Order: sequence, then structure tokens, then C-alpha cells
Amino acid sequence: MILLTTLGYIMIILGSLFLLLGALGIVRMPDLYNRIQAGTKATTLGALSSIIGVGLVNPNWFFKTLIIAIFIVLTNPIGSHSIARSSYKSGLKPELQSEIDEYKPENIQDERSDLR
Amino acid sequence: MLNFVFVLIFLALILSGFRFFKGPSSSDRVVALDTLTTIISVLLVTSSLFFDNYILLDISFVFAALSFTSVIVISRYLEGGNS
Amino acid sequence: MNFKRFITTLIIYFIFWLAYTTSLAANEIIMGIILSTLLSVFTYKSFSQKNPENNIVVRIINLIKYIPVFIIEMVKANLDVARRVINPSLPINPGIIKISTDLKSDYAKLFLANSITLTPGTLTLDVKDNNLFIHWIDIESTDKDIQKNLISGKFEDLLGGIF
Amino acid sequence: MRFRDYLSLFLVIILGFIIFQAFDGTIDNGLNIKQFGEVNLSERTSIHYINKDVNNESTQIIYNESKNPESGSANYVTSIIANYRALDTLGEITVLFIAAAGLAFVLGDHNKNNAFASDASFIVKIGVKILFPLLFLLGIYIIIHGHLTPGGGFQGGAVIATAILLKFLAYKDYKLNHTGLTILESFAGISFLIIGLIGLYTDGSFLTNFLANGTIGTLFSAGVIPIIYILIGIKVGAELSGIISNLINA
Repeated sequence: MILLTTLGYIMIILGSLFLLLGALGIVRMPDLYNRIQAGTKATTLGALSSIIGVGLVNPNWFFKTLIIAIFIVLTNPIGSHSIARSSYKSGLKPELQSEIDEYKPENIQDERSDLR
Repeated sequence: MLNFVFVLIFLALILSGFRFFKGPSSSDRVVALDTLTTIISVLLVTSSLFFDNYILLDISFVFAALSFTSVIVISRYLEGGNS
Repeated sequence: MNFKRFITTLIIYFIFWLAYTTSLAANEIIMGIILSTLLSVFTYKSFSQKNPENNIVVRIINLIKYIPVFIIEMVKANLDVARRVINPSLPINPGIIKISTDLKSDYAKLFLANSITLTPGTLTLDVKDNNLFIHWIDIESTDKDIQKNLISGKFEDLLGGIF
Repeated sequence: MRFRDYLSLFLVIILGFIIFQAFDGTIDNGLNIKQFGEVNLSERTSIHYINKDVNNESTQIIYNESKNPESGSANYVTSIIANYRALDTLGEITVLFIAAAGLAFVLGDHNKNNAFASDASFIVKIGVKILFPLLFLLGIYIIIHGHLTPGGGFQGGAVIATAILLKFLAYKDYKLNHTGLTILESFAGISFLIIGLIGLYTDGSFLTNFLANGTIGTLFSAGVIPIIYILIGIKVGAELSGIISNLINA
């Protein structure tokens, strides 16, 4: 029991460290897409670790914390993908040095042919 | 022990809030909003441990769901703005 | 009515319900069975898969194999983020590349895209048919096969087994 | 006359009969119609609250053990909203109904184009497929556990409307069945009134908690409070979904 509690607290602290890392990444990264990457990865792992940690400290809540964690792990990448795609479509191009961009509108046929 | 965690989480909130207010483009603000809401969900879950109160878990779940929806709404809006 | 799909959906919804209530009182279980039956009558067609390739046992075994791989990749991704945050002047060579996938099922593609977003240095921008468009911080190779191995090689087989 | 006209007539007659029964003095509930001037208005409006004896409860109320405590709900905010101030809540859902009806009146026509020119991206579409039942079930859970955990009819209805909003965001061709929504909404409203009238009939006060309260903290407890909250949840969910549908298809 004491082992579970200790493990839980360690996971909570590690998780909050990752959350801080994600926030730092959002402030320090140079352009939008790098910020999205840093933010999503770090906050997702931070949230997963902290929330499961709470479930380990108090095992009665474990199932509930598990489903909150699953929900966050499922929705966070979807949300950040949605932001990235919409910013690309609205004209915010990433700073590319190597000029490799296979997602250019002219490279793929556009599905928005049915505009009103 | 949890006080230390709260300090870390508040630092993270302040940092992403900085990006939220500064962020040159609106997409940057949405990214910051996404991060802020995830951090607040975690804050609610850890608070439920701190106050030993089960009900904050429910609130955290609903908050996460609503913030996800808001992010999708805003990004759909940004995407449609240029069509 | 496809009975197998219906029952699978019902069981998944009932597990959701148990996780929400976190209680095994008889009242809650009765209520949960009634509600998940009602909800799955209306939504099982859009929720469940049409024709999964494997049977349920193989799928669960694959799921159990998939979770540690995923978590290890996620931790690696975070160490990578930490390296870049602490030293933002690291050489980056960003670009958007296209890789193709052999996965057929929609859910498998969704989980592949999410896994790629959460693994080091990559972010899925879009999925069109069998192609994934990926923003990669540091393009290590321009060869399609090596790219595919580096980015999605670890997940494809397992996800193909789950869905 | 069509079938629905007969149905409405039938319902109105039944409601009138219940009200008449409650006031005409055949049962002794302290509410018999008196001559004008003989009525003590303070008795009429607040008789049950003045006569209510809460100090008589000598034992402490214990979660999951006490039976039939005062108003019976573990979440006392719910006690206040759906029991002491249930009439006020009836007014609130009426306000929401009028707002939705006004919006539908102004925007009209559900067959216009969707606000979005295209579907959302593949990932959002498939993600919504998984998330929709998860959120819908969460809304139902919040509504049904309104007397045990935070939330209730209004909040759960809002979560259900959020799930439907996600469907609208993902699929540009998604349409709601407005006839079905209207039926659900009217059903919930009428049932709310009928429950109130049954309370008037049995205990002489509109919206009285006339069922047994059960053990505090279990799912089937608190008398009519969960039933009222389920009806409010259906009504709020249907109205908010209708508002979202009207605004997106405007």
C-alpha cells in the first residue's frame, strides 16, 4: 500500500514537471508548429502521469482517473492536429529551410471544390 | 508534497498564460488555450486529492470535454475564415 | 441487426458507465445496462467496426502489446522535447513529408495519426486516403522507406492487429 | 380533427379534472376553495414551509445509511433547485423554451445550407465517432446522478448538446430531426406539470415530493427529484441542440 502511494506521488510530481516543460516549450519554441509539438507531447504525458498518479494514491478512484486520462490522451492529439491543419489552411506556413513541403495545395487535389 | 506540485502547476499556468496574451497569431493563442485547459484539468484532479473530494473528478472530466470542444470550434472557425 | 457488433458496442458502453459511476451497487448496474442498451441500439452502426480481421482475443492481446510500446515512445518524445526546450538553438530542419500506410480501417488510421503526433519530433497534419502528411522537425532522410520505418514502423503491425 | 387534436383535448381534460379534484374539497388537503375574503393568503402560499418541522430530526444524517431524511437528496443544491424551488425551475426552463422558440422563429427554415463548406478533417471525423457516445453517456450520467454528484438536468443537458455540437462540427451533412426534438421537449414539459399536479392532488401543494425518499446516497432515492431532473435534462438537451442546429443551419 505504501509502495502504491509513493509511486503515485512520484508520478504526480513527474507529471507536473512535464506540464511545466510543456508550458516552457510553448514560450520558448521558435515557430507555431514547433510550439504545437512541444505543447501537445509534454502536456499529454504530464496529464497522463499526474492523473494516473492520483488514481494510485487513492485506489478507490482508479477507474475514474483512468477514463479521464484516456479521454485526455485521445483528445489532445486530435485538438492539436485540428489547430495545425487549420493554421496551415489559413496561410500560416512553417519556416522551412529544406523546402520539403508535400502538403502544398498544388501537390494534392483540393477537396473544397463545392464552395458556396 | 502536494504544495510543491501546485507550485509547479501554477508556474506552468503563468508561462502558458504569457503565450496566450502575447502569441503573435491567433493560432498561437489557441495552442496556449489548449495547453492551459489541459493543465487546469490536471489541477482539478490533484485538487480532488488535496481536498479529498470525489466530486472534483467529475468536474475535471466535464471541463476537459468542453475545452476540447472549444478548441475544435475555434480551429474550425480559423479554417473556414480563408475559404 | 448485426448481433455481434451490437453486443460489442453494448459492452464498451457499459464499461464507460462503470468507469463513470465507479460503483458496483445493484441499482447502478441495472441502470447502466438499460442505458447502454438504449444508446447502442441507436449508435452501434456508426461506433463499431464493420469486419475486423482478427477475433477478439487476438485484438486484446495486440492492444496489451501496443500500450507499452506507445508509452515508451511517448517518454522518448518528451525527453526530446526537453532537450529542445533547454537548448532551442539545436539544429532543426523542418519539413512536411508524405508517408503511405497499409492500414485499412478508419480507427486504425486515427490511432496511427495520434501515435505519430505523440512520438518524437512529428506532428500529423492531415490524413487523406492512404497518405499521412507529417510535419517533421528534423528530416533525417528523404527516402520514403526509411521515413516510413522511422515514423510509423513500430505501430503499424500492432494497430493492424487491434482494429 | 386529427389524432393529435384528440390527444391534446384528452390531456387537457385530464389535467382539468386533477386540478378540479384538488380544489373542490372532496379530499381534505387544506386547499379547498373558500369565499373571497376568507382566505388567509399567508397560509395559502407558504403553509407547508411554516409547518415544516426540521428540528424534530434527532439523529444525524449519515451518507448511505439514513432513510427518508429531509427532502432526501445527498446534494443539497439539488434539493433546493428541484424540490423547494421547483416552481422557479419550471419558470427557468420556460425561459429557455421561449429563447429557443424565438430563435427558431427568427432564423426559420431548417433546410438552408450548413455554415461549413466542407467536412472536418479525417482525424476529427473519426475521433468524433468515438467521442460522441462517450460524451452522450457522460451527459446521461450527470443527469441521472444529479441528486448525488454535482450537476444535474441543466448541466447534463448542456453536455449532451456539446456532443451533438461535435457531430455538427465534424459532418457538414449532419441534420437533427426537429419533429423528434419537439416531441421530446413537449413530453418532458407535460410530464413535469403532471408530476406537479400529482403532488397537488396527493399532498395539497404543487410539486410536492410525494414519493418515498429512500436511503440517502443511493441511486434510487430522493423521491421525485431524480425524475424531475431527468425531465429537465431531456428538455434542456433538446432545446440546446435545437438552438445549435438553428444557428449552424442559418
